[in-house]
Amino acid sequence: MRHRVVADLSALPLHGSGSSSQTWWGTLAFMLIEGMGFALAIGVYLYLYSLAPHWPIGAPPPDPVPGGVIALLLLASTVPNLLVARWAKRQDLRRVRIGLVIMSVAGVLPLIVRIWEFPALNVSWDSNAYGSVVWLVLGLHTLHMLTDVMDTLVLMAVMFSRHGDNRRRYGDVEDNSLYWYFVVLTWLPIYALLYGVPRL
Amino acid sequence: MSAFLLRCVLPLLLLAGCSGWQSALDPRADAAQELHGLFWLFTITCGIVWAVVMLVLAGALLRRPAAARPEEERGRAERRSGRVVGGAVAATVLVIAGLTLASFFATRGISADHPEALVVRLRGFQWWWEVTYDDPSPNWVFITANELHLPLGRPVRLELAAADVIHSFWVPNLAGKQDMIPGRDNVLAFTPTQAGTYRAQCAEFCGLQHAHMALQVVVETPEEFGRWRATQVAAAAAPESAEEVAGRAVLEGKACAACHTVRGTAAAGTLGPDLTHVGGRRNIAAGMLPTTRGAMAAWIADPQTIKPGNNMPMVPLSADELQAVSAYLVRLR
Amino acid sequence: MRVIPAALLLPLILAGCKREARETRLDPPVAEALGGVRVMANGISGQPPMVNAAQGEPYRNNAYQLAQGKRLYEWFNCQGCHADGGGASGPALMNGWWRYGPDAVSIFVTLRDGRPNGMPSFRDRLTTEQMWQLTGYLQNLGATVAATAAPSRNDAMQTRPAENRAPAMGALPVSPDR
Amino acid sequence: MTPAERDLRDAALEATEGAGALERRLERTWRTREGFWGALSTVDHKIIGRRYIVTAFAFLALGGVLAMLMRLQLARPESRFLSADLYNQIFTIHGANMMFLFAVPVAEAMAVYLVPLLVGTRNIAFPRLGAFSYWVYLFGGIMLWVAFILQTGPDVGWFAYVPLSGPQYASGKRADVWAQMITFTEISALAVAVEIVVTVLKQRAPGMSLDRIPIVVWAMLVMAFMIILAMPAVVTGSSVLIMDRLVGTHFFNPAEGGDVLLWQHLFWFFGHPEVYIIFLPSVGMLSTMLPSFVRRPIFGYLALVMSIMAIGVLAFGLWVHHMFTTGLPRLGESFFTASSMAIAVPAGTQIFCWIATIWLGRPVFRVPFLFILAFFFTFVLGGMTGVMVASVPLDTQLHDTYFVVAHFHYVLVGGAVFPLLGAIYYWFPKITGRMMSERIGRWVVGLLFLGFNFTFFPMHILGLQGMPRRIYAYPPELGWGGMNLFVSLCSIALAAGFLLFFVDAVRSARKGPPAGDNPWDASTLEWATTSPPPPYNFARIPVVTSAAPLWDERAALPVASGLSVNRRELLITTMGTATPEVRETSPQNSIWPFWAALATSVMLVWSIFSPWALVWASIPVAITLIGWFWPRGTPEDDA
Amino acid sequence: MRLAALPAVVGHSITPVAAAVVDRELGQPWGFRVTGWAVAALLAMALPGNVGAAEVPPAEKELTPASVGQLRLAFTFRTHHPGPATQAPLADGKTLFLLTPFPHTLYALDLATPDATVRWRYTPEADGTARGRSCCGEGQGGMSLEGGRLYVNTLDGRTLALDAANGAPAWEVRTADPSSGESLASAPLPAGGKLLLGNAGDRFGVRGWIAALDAGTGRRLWRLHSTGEDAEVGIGAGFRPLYPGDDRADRGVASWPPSAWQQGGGGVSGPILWDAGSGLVFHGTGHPAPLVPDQRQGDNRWTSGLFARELETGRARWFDPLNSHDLYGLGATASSLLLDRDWRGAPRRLLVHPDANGHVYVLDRGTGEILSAEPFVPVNATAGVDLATGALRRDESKAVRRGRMTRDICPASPGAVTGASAFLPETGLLYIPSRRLCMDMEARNANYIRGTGFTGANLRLRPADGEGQGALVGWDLEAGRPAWTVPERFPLSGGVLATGGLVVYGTLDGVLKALDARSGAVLWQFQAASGILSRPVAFRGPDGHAQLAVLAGSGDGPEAEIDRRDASAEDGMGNVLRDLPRSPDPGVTLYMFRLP
Repeated sequence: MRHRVVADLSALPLHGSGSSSQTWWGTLAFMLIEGMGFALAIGVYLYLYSLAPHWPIGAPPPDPVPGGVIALLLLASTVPNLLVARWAKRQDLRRVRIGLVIMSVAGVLPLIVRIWEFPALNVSWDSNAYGSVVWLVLGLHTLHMLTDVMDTLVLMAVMFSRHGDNRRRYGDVEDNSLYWYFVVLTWLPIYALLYGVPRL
Repeated sequence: MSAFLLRCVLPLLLLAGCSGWQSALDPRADAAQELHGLFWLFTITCGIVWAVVMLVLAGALLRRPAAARPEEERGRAERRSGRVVGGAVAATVLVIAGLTLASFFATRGISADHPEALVVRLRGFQWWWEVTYDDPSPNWVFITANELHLPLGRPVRLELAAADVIHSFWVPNLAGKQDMIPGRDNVLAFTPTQAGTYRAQCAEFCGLQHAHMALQVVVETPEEFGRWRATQVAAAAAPESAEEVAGRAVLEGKACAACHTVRGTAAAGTLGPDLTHVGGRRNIAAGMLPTTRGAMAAWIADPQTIKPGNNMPMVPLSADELQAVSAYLVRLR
Repeated sequence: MRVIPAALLLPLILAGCKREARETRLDPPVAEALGGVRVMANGISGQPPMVNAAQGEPYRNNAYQLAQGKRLYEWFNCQGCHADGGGASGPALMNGWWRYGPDAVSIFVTLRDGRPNGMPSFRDRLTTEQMWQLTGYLQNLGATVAATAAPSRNDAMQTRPAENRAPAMGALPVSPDR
Repeated sequence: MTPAERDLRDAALEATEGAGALERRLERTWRTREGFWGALSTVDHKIIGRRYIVTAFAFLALGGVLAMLMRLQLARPESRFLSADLYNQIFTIHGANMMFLFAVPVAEAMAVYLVPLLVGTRNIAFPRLGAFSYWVYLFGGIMLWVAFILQTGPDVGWFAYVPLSGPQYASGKRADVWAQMITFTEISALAVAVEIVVTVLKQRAPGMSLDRIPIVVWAMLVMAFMIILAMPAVVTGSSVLIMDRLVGTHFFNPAEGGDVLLWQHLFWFFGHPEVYIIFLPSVGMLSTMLPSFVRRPIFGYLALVMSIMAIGVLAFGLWVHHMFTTGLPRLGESFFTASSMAIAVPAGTQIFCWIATIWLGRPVFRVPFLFILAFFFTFVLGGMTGVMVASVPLDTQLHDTYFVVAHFHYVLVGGAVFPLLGAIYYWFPKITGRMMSERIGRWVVGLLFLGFNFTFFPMHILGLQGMPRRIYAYPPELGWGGMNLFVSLCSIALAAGFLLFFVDAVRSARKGPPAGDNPWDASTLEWATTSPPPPYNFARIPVVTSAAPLWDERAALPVASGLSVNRRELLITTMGTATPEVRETSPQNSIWPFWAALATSVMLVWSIFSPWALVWASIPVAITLIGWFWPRGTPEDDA
Repeated sequence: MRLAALPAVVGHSITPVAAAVVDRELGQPWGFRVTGWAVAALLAMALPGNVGAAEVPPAEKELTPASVGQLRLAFTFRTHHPGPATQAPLADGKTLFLLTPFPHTLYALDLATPDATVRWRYTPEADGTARGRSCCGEGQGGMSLEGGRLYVNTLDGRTLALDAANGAPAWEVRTADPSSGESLASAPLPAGGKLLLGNAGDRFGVRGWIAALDAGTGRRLWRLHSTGEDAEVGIGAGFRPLYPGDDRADRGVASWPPSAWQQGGGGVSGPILWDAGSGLVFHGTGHPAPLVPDQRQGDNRWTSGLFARELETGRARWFDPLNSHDLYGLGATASSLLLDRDWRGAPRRLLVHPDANGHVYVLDRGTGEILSAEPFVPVNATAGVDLATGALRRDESKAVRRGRMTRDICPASPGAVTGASAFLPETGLLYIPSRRLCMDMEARNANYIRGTGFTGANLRLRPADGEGQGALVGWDLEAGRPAWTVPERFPLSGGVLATGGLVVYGTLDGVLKALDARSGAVLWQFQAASGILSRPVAFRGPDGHAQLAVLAGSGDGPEAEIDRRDASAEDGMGNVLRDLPRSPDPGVTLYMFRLP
């Protein structure tokens, strides 16, 4: 088929950020998938809750302290998270490196606290359906924290490598920051669910 | 066109002629009757809709529009088509709404529960049915298996439960199906309106022998039912011949007694069907074999060939023992 | 390149076939041969029938047979006396301690003939095949390492980790005197 | 590499290097390396899409063999041809295979192949994810079939209802194989869905505003969103099923506060949308093919797009109609009756629009169009029986009988497979550069149409006569024998049709007459490039000026120049109006998606046997993923 | 915690006595003595750092709150028998009789000698299969002493009479058949020249009975069942039904599904009481079999209730269905007391029965009329007793159905009380050794195979809300409420001894305690080397000093073979006894204490 050139795209910038970046949309799509996963896990929780004559089943309500500490840690981590995204937008390599180190620590800390959160549920996954579902919900969130922390660590390594100073990498840092918000934001309703519902 | 006839009219004729002892098209109880009416309402409505669509499609295909038409005429045709499509969509909405209402009222008509209903508890096992007739006085409560007797014209309330996995109780001639679900209770209510023998079959896949899990429903006059019930409550008949006495000894002394109950003997196992009146039932092995002495012997001799994977083991018996025990069992009427 | 996956696959195929096959019917001669255990004079241990080994010890390794054993364990009232960890009137069977020996022949003979301290004989209640199924299951129940074919938990009250989670090793602490 | 080379654009190229230089340069940039490793590392959506399609059809053939075995078994009452155990495995694998290894993947496969071409871009978004997705899908399918050969084939039905599939009643690893096969399929489906969403939203050719998107692309987009929203439900379900079986959780154990119906809710919350995930792409393909054969644009573009979206939304509101006999509260059931029937309205709207298109056009009776006609006949009939099973009271008679078997085969084969086969005939020339045989094609349509209807129509009656589904044998005295024998005989015609189709496809791929760029004189963008398309799809990105660009710009296709030729580069446009936004690089070929898929597969298979797999086998998964994402210093990475 | 805070002394009383104990090995298969040193060492292991000093009051010969602190361990007698010791020793001044668990050995210890030599020993023939028949905290046979004769019930179903002086057997009869699951759990009751005894075996689907033997010859005089037709139950003209419905004929058949009564349980496994004044005997009947209620719809007469029968013929006078259609396998075999005292202002002849269902029943024993029934432990399965019908007000949410799990049923099977209670007229208090346990119960299908368990339930016990899994309840009979309770860490299984203003009982973790009968304050305690499941006994020794004897031995040695990781082990006790310390010396040991 014959062509006639009607436009020239050479003047367009290379790589966009935000909604003109593919990875941003990809991250959003994965957040949708995983958000659906969380919604379903919460749905399972509420479904079993609606069936049970007593809730929690055969266990005292979970101890909210470790989870609360995690909530505080996660909320606090949004500050460096915000900054690191801003620095990435400015393509400030030095600050982005520092920010990623902070974010790695901020990601690992709640994971460490989580070691105490599982026992604080006061029930084992194989005790009854209540135990199963709280372990499921908490495990799912832990998995997301774990993967994002891994992601942050790898990204940090990349930023310290010779590949670091690159617009794509900065875009990745921004998307990683976006995903961390997702991890933080999903924790709040889950926290309310896990520790609030058994006390209703 | 002949293809059309062949493919649409012929099956309809087939349908109309469909009757049988396990057929949704041969209703013998109020619930099935209601569903039967609804079925034809839906079938006829949908058939008409389908035929109309196909006719219009045929028209569209057979039409020979002018090769080139002026622009404005084409535009008119588009607009006209738009109106027709809009109208068709509106008609669809109306038909759908009508059918929804019809099924809603049918549901209301069926689910009426009668306070004086005969209560029968049914439990689905892999792969047979336990039938318990409830009664206010406990010594009139009895258990049988794979056969349900119902008095004609009396409302019945079947309480459905599962002993292991999900089963589904379905007597097409009498009512729609209802699942038996572990941990949940379901109820099926209907009133048989015609005497006869109907077949029920498990309709939810329940493992290896899902195919061989049938139950017979005998709808009989209240008098017959009362007689049957009195027979069932009684303990098993005492053996008469020497062979039957030997048969009872086999039943009590061999593995049979560990799983089956024959009231009036030492056999009081509860894992398999209650055999107190097994000889009076039409079938054994959940509808697989007739209750004859030969079939009984064949079944006892090699249940795993007849119904592979079922929970009845192959108990090694001598030929005499097999003879005796099958003779005894078919006598238990 | 192509040989390696094939070589990996072959043992898998053999293992898989045995572990997952469902033999619902045992030929009567085989069943009879399976009853031919030879027991030592004290009633403990002995020689299993050759046919069991020839068949690849299905009652120990086959998931279906083990599941049957688990079903029979409950159906034939083993649980009533023994629970799993010892009932009101029978010893524990999950702790790996066996009064009359842990091997298949001993357990089989226990089931078939009973034992003097109250264990009844199931000779006329179970078939040979069923006794082997139970034997295999009991060996898994008291195993320290869970077999891949071991059954999972029942849809029932949770009382202990299921067989496929190696109860005798257990998530719970074992007191030193065991 | 000189700075000038790094930023070589096609605008100036032909002036400096002469004609054909553009294509040469692009070819070098986008090509797939040759040899074994090159084949494993390709990220070209066409190659992956082709593999996907071929693999899916291979699974279709295998599933068909199982179907024939079942028909052989059911031809006679109380037949002993297959044992109960084998039959249960066969019908389970037939269902699971057709749904999870054929129907959904083939829809994705068509999307992977067609969507970038239809929207005028050079490669799909996240092409490495596409490669990963394919390998995971392939390994999952192999796992299921190998398990079947090892007598470990799932035997709990494709729906795997607990407690039959639960820890107590499904001994061994059969049910786990089913559950992990689901996980494999879901991972690959979700990956493709993300790719499709981003490709459609951000990579459309300039000028392809929302109202100019081909309907098939709309359908694929809605399908992708449905996958994203529905598949997590079954992943959740199958994961907790495995957890129940392996680590002793109690989600489905009523004794410990679990519930067996929870499984059905989770499964059908996915399972019903699944039907539309299969159906919508076919509808889209049909809508896109139809104009080529009636020689006019589709009638009611907006109505069709809205219908597709409406189906996508409504599909999530009617999962309970698979559970009408479980004894749920009456009021809820009535609601689901209404919603289930409501879906007939958008479906009907589509039918009416297509008929209007035909009415207003001049039909050309080529093979794809014949498939479309077969679709009308069967799908509308299946839709009518769908209305019947949507009614709660009627469903209590029809549920789990052969009536339902007939119904969903009418909907799925009539509604999805017939258009799909039409689509294969239609796009085959684009994919291979050769035409399929028109003569054999007519035989295929004829055999399939008659074979299908004669096979499945009697099943309606069998169901009404009381024949339940999933039985491996039936007693002779019920009188189902004659009709079953008839069905089994007719299924041979159906199988022959498929066989002929495969023969034609294989033969035509080698010896078919060359097709040329646009053999059907179609209007959409994929026909603007060569057949088969070059690795870069379009030498210059087309600029879209109407909904039927190739019909409205017959003289010369407007295109845009200026993308790099020595670096994989795409054009990103805005979501609504498709205005060019930025240039974006597209990743190079990589072997890492293959390794990652392999590592993931090892993890999933291992986790059938031990929960520790998730700990230990996640290490290679992490390593391969790092290898995948670690910048290599290629122009695409470092630009 | 509680132990350490108390002034009572443990162990310090041992050393002086230990010197007096002769270190002598008897070389008997089950019994030999240990030195005081060994005991001290065992105690040191079992209860470290618990020795305190206390004021020693002047010596007295009576066991009183004042003197109890001076109790000294006189000697111990180890039988090395591994089983659970549930039968209290008997003393007749000069001789102490000791019956070990199955396989039984009967010891007669001479109290006149300082080291209590074995005067004679008797080992009845034992049928080993009976070992698998004892269950669920029921006893293992028992003995009683009357007119110089010792009557013994063995677990394996023999009843025998021995000369108490020399152990010479007088007669032996087979009364129960262990092959069907039947056993004898309690002691025979000598009453008016007859010997009354009942069978146990509810868990095996054994039909319960009570029988009377001729005490002189062992000949069976009558035997009447707890289920079946009226003639077999002993219901006739003399029977005065208490509630409407029970006046109908053959309730023992008609209140069961067809044939179910044949495996219906209702064993008479608890103590039997005789009221010589009225010539009536009273006994409870065990729970109906199987545990799963769906397999035995109906009221399940005459199980789980109290019978009054005429001694001469065994004919029933009245029956109180305490746990009609017993849902939880409780039975009504817990021990009762016959009291003649004022009740709400009028003198009455009472029968006081703390029942497994958690209520103290006060009955008029002449008519069977229930005067009061009040709960003494946390109860949620029922909301009290309707005095007009005698029926429990059941909570529907705690109903048990096949295939379902019912959670948090209080009290748990086998009941809120299993050991014997005691009463002191001077305090007006009834001392109930209670079990504060709840359970999750899952009813399953029960399959009847003769001689195997016929239960159909999974049980998983758990502590009730509040402190402790057990408690000694000081129950104010008149007020119908506890005057005080002493919480115990583990459920109380043995009986209570009330004497001279003291309440003495042992616990599962092996502590023998003496409380002030008025206040419940712990005055004295002693750590035994094994758990105590039997009732302590007090008597005056040949030297005129008060003596206290208790048999320790919880049967949790290696022979018990209970794996407590299984929550359903021991009928669900596995779940609550996980942290019960293992006994340093699990064998059956007699501890004899003496006031100096």
